Amino acid sequence: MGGTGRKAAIVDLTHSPADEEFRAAARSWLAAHVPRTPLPSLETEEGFAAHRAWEAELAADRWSVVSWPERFGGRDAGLLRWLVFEEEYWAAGAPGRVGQNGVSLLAPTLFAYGTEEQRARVLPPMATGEVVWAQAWSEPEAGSDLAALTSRAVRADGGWRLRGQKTWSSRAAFADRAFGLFRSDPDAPRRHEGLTYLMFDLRAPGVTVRPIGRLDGKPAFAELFLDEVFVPDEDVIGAPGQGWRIAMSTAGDERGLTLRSPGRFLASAARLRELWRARGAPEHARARVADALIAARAYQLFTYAAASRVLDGARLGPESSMNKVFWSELDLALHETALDLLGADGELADGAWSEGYVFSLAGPVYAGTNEIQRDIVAERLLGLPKGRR
Amino acid sequence: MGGTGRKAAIVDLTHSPADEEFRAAARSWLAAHVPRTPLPSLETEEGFAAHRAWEAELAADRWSVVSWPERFGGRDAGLLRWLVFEEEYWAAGAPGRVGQNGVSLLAPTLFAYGTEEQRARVLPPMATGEVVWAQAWSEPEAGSDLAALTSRAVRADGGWRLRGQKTWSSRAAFADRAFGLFRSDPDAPRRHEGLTYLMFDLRAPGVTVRPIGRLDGKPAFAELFLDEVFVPDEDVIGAPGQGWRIAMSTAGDERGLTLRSPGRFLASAARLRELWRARGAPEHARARVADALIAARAYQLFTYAAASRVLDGARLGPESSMNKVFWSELDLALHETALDLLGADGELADGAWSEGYVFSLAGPVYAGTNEIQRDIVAERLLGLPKGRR
Amino acid sequence: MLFLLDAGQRALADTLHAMLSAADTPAAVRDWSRGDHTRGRALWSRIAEVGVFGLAVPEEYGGAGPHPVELAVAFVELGRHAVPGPLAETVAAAVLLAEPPLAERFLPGLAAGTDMATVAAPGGCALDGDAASLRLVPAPDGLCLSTAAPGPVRRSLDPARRLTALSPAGELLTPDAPYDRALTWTRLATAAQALGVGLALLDRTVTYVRQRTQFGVPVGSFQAVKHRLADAKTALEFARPLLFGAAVSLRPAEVAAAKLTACEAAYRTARTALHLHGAIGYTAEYDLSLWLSKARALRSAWGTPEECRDLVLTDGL
Amino acid sequence: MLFLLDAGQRALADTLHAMLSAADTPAAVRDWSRGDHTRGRALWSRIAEVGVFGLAVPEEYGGAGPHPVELAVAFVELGRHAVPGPLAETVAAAVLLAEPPLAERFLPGLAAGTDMATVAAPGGCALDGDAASLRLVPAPDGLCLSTAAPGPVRRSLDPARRLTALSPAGELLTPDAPYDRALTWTRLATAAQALGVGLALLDRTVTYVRQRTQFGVPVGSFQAVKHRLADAKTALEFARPLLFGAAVSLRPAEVAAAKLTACEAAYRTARTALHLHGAIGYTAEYDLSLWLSKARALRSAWGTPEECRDLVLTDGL
Repeated sequence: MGGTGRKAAIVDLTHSPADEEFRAAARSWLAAHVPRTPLPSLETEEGFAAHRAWEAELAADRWSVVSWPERFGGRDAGLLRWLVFEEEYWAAGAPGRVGQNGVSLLAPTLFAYGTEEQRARVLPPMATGEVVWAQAWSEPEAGSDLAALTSRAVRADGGWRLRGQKTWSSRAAFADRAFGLFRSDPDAPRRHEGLTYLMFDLRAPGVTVRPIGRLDGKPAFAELFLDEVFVPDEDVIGAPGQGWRIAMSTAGDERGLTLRSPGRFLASAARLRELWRARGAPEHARARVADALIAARAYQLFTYAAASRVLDGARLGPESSMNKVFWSELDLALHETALDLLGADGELADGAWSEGYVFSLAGPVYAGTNEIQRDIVAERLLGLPKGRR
Repeated sequence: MGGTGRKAAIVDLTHSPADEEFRAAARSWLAAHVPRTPLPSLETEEGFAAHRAWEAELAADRWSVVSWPERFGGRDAGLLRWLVFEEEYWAAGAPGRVGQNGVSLLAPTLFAYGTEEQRARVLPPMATGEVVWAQAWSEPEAGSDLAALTSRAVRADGGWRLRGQKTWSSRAAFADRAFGLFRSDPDAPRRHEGLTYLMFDLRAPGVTVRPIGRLDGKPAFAELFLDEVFVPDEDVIGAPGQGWRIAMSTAGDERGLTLRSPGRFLASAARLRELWRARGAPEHARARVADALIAARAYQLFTYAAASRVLDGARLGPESSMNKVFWSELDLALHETALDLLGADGELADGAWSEGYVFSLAGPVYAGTNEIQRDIVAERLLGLPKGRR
Repeated sequence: MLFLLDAGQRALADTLHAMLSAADTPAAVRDWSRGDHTRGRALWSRIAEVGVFGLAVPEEYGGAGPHPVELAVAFVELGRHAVPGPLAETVAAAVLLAEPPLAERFLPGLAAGTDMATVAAPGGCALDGDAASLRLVPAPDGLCLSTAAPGPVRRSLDPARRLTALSPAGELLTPDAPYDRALTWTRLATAAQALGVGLALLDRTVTYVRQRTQFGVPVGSFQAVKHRLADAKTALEFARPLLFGAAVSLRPAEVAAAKLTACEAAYRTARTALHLHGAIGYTAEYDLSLWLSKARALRSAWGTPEECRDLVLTDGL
Repeated sequence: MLFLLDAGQRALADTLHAMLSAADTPAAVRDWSRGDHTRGRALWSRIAEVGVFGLAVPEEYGGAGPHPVELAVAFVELGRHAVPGPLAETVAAAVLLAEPPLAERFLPGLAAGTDMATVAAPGGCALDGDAASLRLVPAPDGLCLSTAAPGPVRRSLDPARRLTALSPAGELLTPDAPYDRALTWTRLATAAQALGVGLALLDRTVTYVRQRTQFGVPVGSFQAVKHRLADAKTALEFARPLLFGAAVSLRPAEVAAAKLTACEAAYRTARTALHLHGAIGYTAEYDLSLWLSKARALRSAWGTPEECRDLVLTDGL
């Protein structure tokens, strides 16, 4: 019989000795540096500053962007090593990442479409937290339907002038710069065309930032009003008019491997089990705790399989939509179970799980609603007819 | 303040003394007559005969069709008394009703649209089980989309000739007669028009009945092949061409109050609690057992409220679609919980719950799929835009 | 047997709905969340004028009750308008203090709305201890009227619910109060309030998805959206008869079943409402948030889902 | 670390898939359900020729194993084709009998497919006792080879699963067999089989809703239909890495997690498949039924969901 007369050589979940060494190094650094008491909430001015300082501390020992090239502050860690780092990072109870918009959305775009000049200029201060990035995708009339954007970029001498309004700009209340899509050619024949991908300064003349409080009142995002904001040509990513294609590849990353690492959910599931035990292991939550542990493990192994396919030369396509649905529902289930375990105390806003709960509520909505993801799974993975919803 | 300065007079869940007397009479009759060992499955030839005999036994003491007028074998029981009867009937563990297609679908149609001659001829033998009716709605290309029917009724001397094919005709493997819609005017401008509601004999020349086994192999329904089957004019219900309107009112009944009485689910939920206790009250099923008890009670009270509105002069409209979704999901949940309580024995086909489980699987599909019901709730109760699915 | 609200009960609902719609209740909620109780107290007085707090108080003490069905009718409206304050707790107090001589002393003020009461939950916090004029603490030696200042306010996920620890230091009112009966009434009021919260969330979401367009069509024309809202509607409509059935019988297991079902339906509706509104629903400044966060908080207040289920299994329905 | 099937493993799947597709497996299943084992045995021999039963048997006893990953690969295909017979039970037997001197006596016949084995479940029935040539009974004093005639066949909700009581009367093979290890392998095989069942149900349903029209359009163009199938796809694709991860580690908790997850995904897919097929899916004569009923039966075979969860919570993942 073909291929079974030998030990399985490729289905292998053992990390290489070098990767295990890397894991050990990360673990010992984190053990020495992770703050013993949690930082104040990232969505407050004080907490934002504390998280920015934490990024600098990470960066000082080159732990802030491990997957980047060394010349930009990283460790050239491959996909698997990045997964290992994330497992250790979250298991150590380390703080949330204030630089995530930049690191997981903008940086991959710069690596793929930016110039070397842009990378050298933008990436190192991103790695240290010196410049924190906000995203500026959505507009009041363009949420899930990004192609409906109307904010303009108008050609000007040596650059562009932005006008219009962005909203749901996460981190923008306290961040330094932002990136997004602007309509540079309103006469383009199709609405996906004529969009340009730009970076701009949140403190530039003409920018007004209006913080928006999320459910718990914290200014987790903001509206941006842009009134003739000048952006030099050097801050355009890729060719003008190519913004949609460039952003879609970034959106793929957002949904895909790099937005929500399995390490987060493994750590949350382990904390949930601890909470369950601490509350006397109540029977009513037994199944949900077990299912959370299993789902976190499934997500980890699914991600390892996807990473292995990438290493094997494949590109990840619409399967990222399954990821998005899976992790967002898992995150919500984890936090709802935790609040239920807390009983009447579950409503207290200062509890260890409440901020995560509020955050998890947004999961099914952002980065493409789960409805859109299910449409993609049905149409592109299963081949069901398109277009009717 | 308006209306609160007195004892609540109308929100009243106490049955009248007369209704309680009726309940007691039903209970004592059932206690004396319900077979001690369950009858063989209704979906077998032997079981069908046994259930037909049971209908005769019920009818002998006028318990088979309590809501009908006395002259047709009933007790003129109003809606509330019918609900009381059903509670007692199922609580007593009495057999399934072989005459249900006729009693709950055809009879209301005859009361609303039939002639007195038709009622006098058709109803009494229906009440005794002497004539058991099958329904003949669906066709191979018209399942949920009943308006797509193509079986023909062609005008003939003194009546009509049927040709075409029906399918999923429940009870037809062993029943005597059937009722359904046939296209009498294929040139009608819209496909809902030109349909006629007819009754016909399953043993008439030209009728071929091919039983279809359901998942467990039992012939719970049949295909009907109709080759120039003569139907006299006296077996047309309402005016020719009015079949759609007539059938829709019957379909409303099917989904609404009369298809699945709360008594069934109250009895099933009570049996489920007994099973749970008998298995040692395992914690893993606690929530599901409690939820089944609560849902059965909710369904009972929802039905009492609906019946009260009817008694108050209202007509039940699209709210019946909520009923259909609710009871079908409750029925499935009840049976799945029971099988889970049985553990590995849950797969045995001869268990007390397995036939009910197989039956419950069909609930979300028949009498209008639950998707169609949700569309109706959304469009007709909530006013959401129609047409896109 | 006629399981229908009568004209007077429907009129009570209509009166409250009209009054609360006209009163800019959302502004009162937002003030309340910041600890400014002025508008909330004014609202409270007007609710008392309609007779709501008298529904749990017998006529001889200035009330019109006990009328649990009317109470449920009224609390559905209070929930529908996200009225702030220790509403269910004031009902609890009226039941706890229903025996003479406490009744003479406390009930008239509660019925008239001049007193606002809160009750400390077992081992937990009391709602709006900073606003209540009567702060009751069930303690081992009896029911105490707390005269010490309430503890600092702890925020709930619902900013309008301001939780404080209460000290039993003060006056021992009675060694034995009818705790079980009070819990039943409190749960009934909470169930009604939750149903109202769910109904408001559904209404607002239906309105939103009819006008909000994406991909060139109303969001409400997508089948996935329709079906989620149909499920919310069904869950709420099946909670409603459980609520009124429980009000009629006042059996603890029935009330627990209604509390569980109404709260679950409201919470599921909140999840749906949040999801279908997208990002705007997730903001504190948009009024939807007033109901969203309350749905979660009511779910665990005065009886978690598991406590309610246990009662159903123990006592039967 | 590379978590990918290799070319040989993929070829094993392809070989089995091609062979079983060509073999009119549904006819063999239907015969088997009636107690006619002729075609089923022929199929069994061909599966043995591909080496499937040797994957749990070491080379010295005529096998090629142990190769749990390849076993999982193969059992996915057996499930995908609804192959009848005591498949997981034959794997169980190979593990139970893996020590000399029993190994010499029994393993070559199992690896070669000349023996078909069944094992009585604790306190329960044995699958296909009427077809198996080796009937093993774990009894208090040890593992017995039952030589008494099996009891009468009890039908399962899956007609192809013919259950019989077994008497331990016969030969005591060993006082102590590796029951835990055998259970782990059996669960792994069952998990793989369930995943295959789920994948087949999904494939067939996708095909059906693409061609079936209602209201003038393919049923598969309705968003509610799409989303149910997307959920089924997602559930199955997340069960897959758990299965292969469990095959690599063979840790009992990981295998239990894979068993639970694959079986739940398959059962949810069965419910979706049945629902989206409408009435035709509900008929025994339509082939979909062969997988539908198996999804339910596998869910409780060799470990209920609760037993699996308990192991996850006790041993950790």
